[in-house]
Amino acid sequence: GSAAETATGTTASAATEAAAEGETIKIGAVVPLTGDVPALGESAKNGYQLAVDTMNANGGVLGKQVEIIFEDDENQPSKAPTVAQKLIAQDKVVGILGATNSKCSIPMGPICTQNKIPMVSPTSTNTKVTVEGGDYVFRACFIDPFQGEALANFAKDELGAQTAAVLYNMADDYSKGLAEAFMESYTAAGCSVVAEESYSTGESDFNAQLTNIKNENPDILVMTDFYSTVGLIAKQARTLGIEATFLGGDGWDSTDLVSIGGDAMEGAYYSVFYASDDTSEAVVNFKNSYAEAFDGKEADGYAALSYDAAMILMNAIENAGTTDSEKVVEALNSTDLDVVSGHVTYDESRNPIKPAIICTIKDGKAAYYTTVEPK
Amino acid sequence: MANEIMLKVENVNVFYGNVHALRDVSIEVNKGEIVTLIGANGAGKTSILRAISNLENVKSGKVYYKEKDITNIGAHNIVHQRLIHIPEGRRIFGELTVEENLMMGAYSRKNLPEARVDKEMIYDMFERLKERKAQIAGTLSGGEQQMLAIGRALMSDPQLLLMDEPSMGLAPIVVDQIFDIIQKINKRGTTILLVEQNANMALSIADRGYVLETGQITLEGKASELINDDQVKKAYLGE
Amino acid sequence: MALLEVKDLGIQFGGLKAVDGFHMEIGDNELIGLIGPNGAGKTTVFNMLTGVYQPTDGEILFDGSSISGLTTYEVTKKHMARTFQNIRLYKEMSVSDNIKTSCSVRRKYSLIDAIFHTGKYYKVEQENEEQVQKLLKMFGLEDKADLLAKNLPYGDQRRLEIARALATEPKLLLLDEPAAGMNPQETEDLAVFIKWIKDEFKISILLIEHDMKLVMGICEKITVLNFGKIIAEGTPKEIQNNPQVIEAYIGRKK
Amino acid sequence: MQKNMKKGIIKIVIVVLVFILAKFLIREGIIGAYTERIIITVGINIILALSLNLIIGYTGQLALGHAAFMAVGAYVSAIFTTKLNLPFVPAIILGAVAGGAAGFLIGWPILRLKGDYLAICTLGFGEIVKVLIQNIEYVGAARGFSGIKLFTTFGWIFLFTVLAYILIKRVVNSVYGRDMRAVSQDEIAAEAMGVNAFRAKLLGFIIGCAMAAFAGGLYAHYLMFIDPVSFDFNKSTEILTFVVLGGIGSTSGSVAGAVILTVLPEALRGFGDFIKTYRMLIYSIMIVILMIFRPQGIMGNRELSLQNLMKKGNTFNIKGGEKDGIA
Amino acid sequence: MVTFFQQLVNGISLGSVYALIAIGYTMVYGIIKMVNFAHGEIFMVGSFLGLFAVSVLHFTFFPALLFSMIGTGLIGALIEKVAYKPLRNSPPITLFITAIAISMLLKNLVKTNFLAGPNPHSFPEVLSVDVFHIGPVQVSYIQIIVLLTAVILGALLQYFVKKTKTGYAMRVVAYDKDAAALMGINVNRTITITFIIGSALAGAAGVLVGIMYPRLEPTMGTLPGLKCFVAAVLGGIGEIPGAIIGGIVIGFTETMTKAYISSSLADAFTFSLLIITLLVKPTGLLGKKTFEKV
Ligand SMILES: Nc1ncnc2c1ncn2[C@@H]1O[C@H](COP(=O)(O)OP(=O)(O)OP(=O)(O)O)[C@@H](O)[C@H]1O
Ligand SMILES: Nc1ncnc2c1ncn2[C@@H]1O[C@H](COP(=O)(O)OP(=O)(O)OP(=O)(O)O)[C@@H](O)[C@H]1O
Ligand SMILES: [Mg+2]
Ligand SMILES: [Mg+2]
Repeated sequence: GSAAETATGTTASAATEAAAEGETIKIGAVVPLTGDVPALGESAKNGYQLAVDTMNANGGVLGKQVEIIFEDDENQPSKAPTVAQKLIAQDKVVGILGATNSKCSIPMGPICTQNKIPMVSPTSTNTKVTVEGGDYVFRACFIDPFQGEALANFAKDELGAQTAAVLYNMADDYSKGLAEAFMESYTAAGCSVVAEESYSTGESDFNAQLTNIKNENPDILVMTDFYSTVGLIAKQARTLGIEATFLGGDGWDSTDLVSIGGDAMEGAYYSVFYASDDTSEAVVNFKNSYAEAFDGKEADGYAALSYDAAMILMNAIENAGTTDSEKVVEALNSTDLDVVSGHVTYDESRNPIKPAIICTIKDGKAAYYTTVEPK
Repeated sequence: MANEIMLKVENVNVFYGNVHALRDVSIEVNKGEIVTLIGANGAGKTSILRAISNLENVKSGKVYYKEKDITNIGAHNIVHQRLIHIPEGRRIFGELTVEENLMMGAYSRKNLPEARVDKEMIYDMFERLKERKAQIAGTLSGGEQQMLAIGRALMSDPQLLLMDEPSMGLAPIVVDQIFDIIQKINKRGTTILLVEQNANMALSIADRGYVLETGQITLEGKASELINDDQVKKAYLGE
Repeated sequence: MALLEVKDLGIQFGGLKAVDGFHMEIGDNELIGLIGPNGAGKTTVFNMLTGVYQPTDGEILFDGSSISGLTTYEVTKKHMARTFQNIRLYKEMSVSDNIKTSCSVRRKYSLIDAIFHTGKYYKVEQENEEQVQKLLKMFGLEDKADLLAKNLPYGDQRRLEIARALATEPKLLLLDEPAAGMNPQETEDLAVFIKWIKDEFKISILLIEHDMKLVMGICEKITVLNFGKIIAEGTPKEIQNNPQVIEAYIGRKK
Repeated sequence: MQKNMKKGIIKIVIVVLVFILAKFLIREGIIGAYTERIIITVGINIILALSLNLIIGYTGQLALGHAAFMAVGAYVSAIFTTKLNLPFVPAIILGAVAGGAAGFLIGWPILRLKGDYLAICTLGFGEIVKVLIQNIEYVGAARGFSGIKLFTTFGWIFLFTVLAYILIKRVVNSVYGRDMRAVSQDEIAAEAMGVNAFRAKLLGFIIGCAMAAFAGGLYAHYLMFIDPVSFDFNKSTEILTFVVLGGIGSTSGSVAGAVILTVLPEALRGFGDFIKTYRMLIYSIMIVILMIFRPQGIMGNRELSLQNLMKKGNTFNIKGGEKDGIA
Repeated sequence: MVTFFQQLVNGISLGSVYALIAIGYTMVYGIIKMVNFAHGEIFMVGSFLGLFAVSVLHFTFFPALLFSMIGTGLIGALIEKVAYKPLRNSPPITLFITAIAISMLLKNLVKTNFLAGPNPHSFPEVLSVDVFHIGPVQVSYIQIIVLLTAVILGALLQYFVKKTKTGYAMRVVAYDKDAAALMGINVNRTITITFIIGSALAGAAGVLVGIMYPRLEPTMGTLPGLKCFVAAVLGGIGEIPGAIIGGIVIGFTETMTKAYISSSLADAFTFSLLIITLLVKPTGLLGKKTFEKV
């Protein structure tokens, strides 16, 4: 169907389209505005919006203004491809940003590749996103195996931890994926996972699992879920008298981590895409303009990576000198760009080669600790 | 007759969806009377009683009780004015015991000791109920349930009692008993509006009667006259 | 041999012996009455015969074999059908579908036939439809065939219950208070009707009823229950004059 | 017989014409890829709604775990095509068989329960299936099962939706369907009329489950990715909403419910930012309002059928009077 | 052994949380035979109202609890009046869908930026969450409070429903509305009272559970709602002591499965337990056999 569509598109309404194209460049964004993770959706949306606004203020792309069209995928895998199809077929976007979570990006990727529309996901860390998505699918974040390895190495080398307990959300693809990646690297590095416990989305009592973990007296407790759950777990863990150091991934990156976890979070470490207390110009600028644009809201990792994803895509279009998708993909593949989360180049699987940052909670605030470079 | 009017139904119309169940029905019940309503299946007898006690919405027309307008004031309010309705099909509370059912009858009463005296009186009237005080009412036989329904209504200390086919499903001996009881209650000062299929017996104890056909009153008069009316005989009394 | 033979039937609910030592014999094409005070155990007898309740003791032989322990639908398959004291129609189904459902006890086709609309499907549906039409006509319900059962007047509902039971092609029909809620005239019509059914379908009928005129008028034999026990058996005349029955059930004579 | 044959032929011709027209519109790009996607989703949802309506509307059993059977079909068929390289159609049929078997396994014990207890058991079963899948690494656990091939095309969906509709119609208009309805209205009376109530319920339940599983197979080979959370309680209630909104017990109502509730959220995308932001809020308010003002659902318990349309213009028929619709 | 006792405490503590929410659930069901699926969301609203009272109005614990109970009570009454009352005579499944829609509505409403917004909030410590030790086993004050509240509220409610006149009115309304009206019972008011009590109970649970697990989100009510429905059914729906027992049994099973079998299979075990219980005892642990006389 798609070939015929392009054909009619160019013949029947070539004139109007040319006129429309003359004014703006359309980019689509697939965000979970409703559903179970609307908070992520909002950050992502703001990040994209800020990137586009910034670009437009600087004269746009290819001399044209960029228009971004948001669609809600409700964080449901069945909705994401439909939404992408809508953006492609109805709105005639030249590229798609999103989806936010891997489970949505995986089924969405093939749609983009089929239609030859480049897609850049900001935060989908599952390896399969680009593998199964095909040649047109890129991402702005590192992948689970890399983050897992970074965490494992950090735990072993920096913290000197020989034993770890892992607690993850068995119902969540991200949480489970990261936990597994960590365990693999950690045991490969010669350390041992002494307890592996899980729970399901929506639970708020973790005493049973934590009591088991306490029994094993691990050096570190790795929690791979999002900040709100982690805060709750941390509190209960400390109340139960668990003394292990807490360790986690990018899902922790929110100011609410401390507001929920309180003192329990003190001294915890987690890997992120960028450190919010980084004093580099890019980060400071981004944070300031984000706060300015959105009523003083503090930018989190989701916002930053979404901002980056948008920048990567727009930069590629600019470099390609055209919106022709094959050229844009070529440009994407040869991306060499400084963004908020660091310097980005792509490997042959269209995953960015960039470092992971480890942050720590100090005095109730996230602070840069160290950088783990990709091997 | 300079009778005191207890209940006055004026041009009442009731609809069930599109079904016009009652058409301009007007009836009157005087204090101290037994009035009976007879009519074939589906004539609208039950609908009249339900309209009076506000279980059905009256589309137009008025119902007056002791000269007060009680049209659409809410079923529970009517009970507090001692107008009591024994519904068709017993409608006892199947999950409560016999005794609890009787006490529910006294829900609207303030004076509980008095209600307890009445309860003993009812137990004397229906010995079967006394035997089964603690039985869950839902497991009673049909006839037993009917007795309970009557007993429960008497617990509300009625001044005007609407009875919908009280003899339905009862053994002949109990039917006799029920009709005795109706007369007894009436003698003690309770006015009665009685709906009965057993038209013979109903007319034999009633003062006056109304004949209802497809939602309309077609005949009214003294019970003694109706019982001898050829038309009534043919349509309702058999033979 | 008798169509129905019940020996020493009994059931207990908690401490209550609702029916005790009940026995009965019904031959072909007989009309038998079962009467007794309220709560005597009449409906309970029906429930035991039809497998709704499992009796605690006794034996039921029907049409040559024991039906004790069978489930309700198995009993019906053996050609016994009933109506209910408090009408239990399929309220939201049409009058004709109420009857048609019963036809499937006798004539069925496989699910495959139903899905592929085979010849068998059409044949059976046709036969069922004819049977329904026949019954509708007999019961004067033909112009109400498409109404929902719940919208029928009370008397018609009682009639429909009988029609529905007849569609299962019973040899024995159990009627539980079919005249309840009917006026004397209607009851008289019903009496004629019941007799007619018995002769037309050549079946036996066991009838529970409190209307003495009806019972005495059409029953050939009557059994009287009181407190779960049989207190009298015999012809209507004998029963009417039995002092025990008068005292417990009929009351003063009018 | 003859009349039936003639009616049947008219129906087949109409269906084929609709198919050809749709195919043409898709080929010419008048129906775009996005609309095609929605149509395919609608088709899957119609099958789901039809299957649940058989259980709820006809056997009268409140089932709250329907998505679990969809999951069974989706996973089983995906395993067959992806891991065992079986062709598409046999694979989804095997998925349906697995769904039916699961329906039998769970239905056999729990269909003896009543009302709310049955509801909670089916709900529990739905959760159990979800948790079990989350524990099976072979199918990707919580990370989901990806790499499923795309097989479900518009043509297949069209064919299977029509077949599902015919199947359901024929089941409910047979002695089996009448038995189910009788049992749902009054189990005791139905038994007394010779209906094996348990078997009638179980049959309806198994057919419904197998069909849901079939829809699951179509879904998996359309989305190319499945994960356990997609088949949770929310999905079950979504299907339930199709049925209730369309009118419980009305086959055409289920179709209407599925179509409207699938298209509506997509249609709301076309509006401004406000509606986009509060889409779910608006959606829930609309359901509440619809339930209040039309509790019997869009179709009530009536059916839309060809013969009524032809005979009496645009009037609906009371269900009791209808013989069969499209089938 | 120490671990076992600790897990026992964990199980009972989690169970008492379920019990607390399940009481209101079962109460509404017991009276109007309706599965109020929005109960979990009313619980969530209760948490947020408590948070509002504490952090914006600067109330202390008791006033905040009262504030939340009154608030949820009113919301419950409003929902009943607007959404459920018009459906009194509709089939239960229609009401069920409406209740689900109401729960979606509440979730999405709280999620809007005018109210709580989509981000999680944390509950300030207005009650001591300190722990004390019985031997090596740890118990926190809040755990004790929740358990006691569940038991005391349950007992009070049981007395209220079984022994008071209003309680009788409620049960009778459940059984037959028309007949109840003919006893002089104001059916509408009785149902409204039922909803107010049930919702106020959810509100109380919201505050206590909010303190115990201080993470407040618009979606926080969904899972407890589901589990407490299960608890209520397991105990015998409509029976208040059943809800408490059901809650504790579910909490206990869940904890023990996590502790000794597998944390990832806990829910599967819980729901299997439910199904098996119902197969053995089709009306739940304390449920009375309802008998239909033919
Ligand atoms: N809820 C209802 N919905 C629709 N129609 C109804 C309803 N209730 C009664 N009707 C119809 O209204 C008419 C009057 O019914 P009603 O019950 O008042 O008759 P009745 O004289 O009491 O009959 P019966 O002797 O059978 O008790 C009948 O035609 C009946 O079918
Ligand atoms: N399931 C049950 N549990 C307890 N008691 C029961 C049960 N079923 C019936 N009974 C009791 O058994 C006795 C017989 O009841 P049954 O219904 O058979 O009476 P019946 O003769 O049909 O009376 P009626 O003429 O009033 O219908 C009654 O006292 C009744 O309370
Ligand atoms: Mg009547
Ligand atoms: Mg009886």
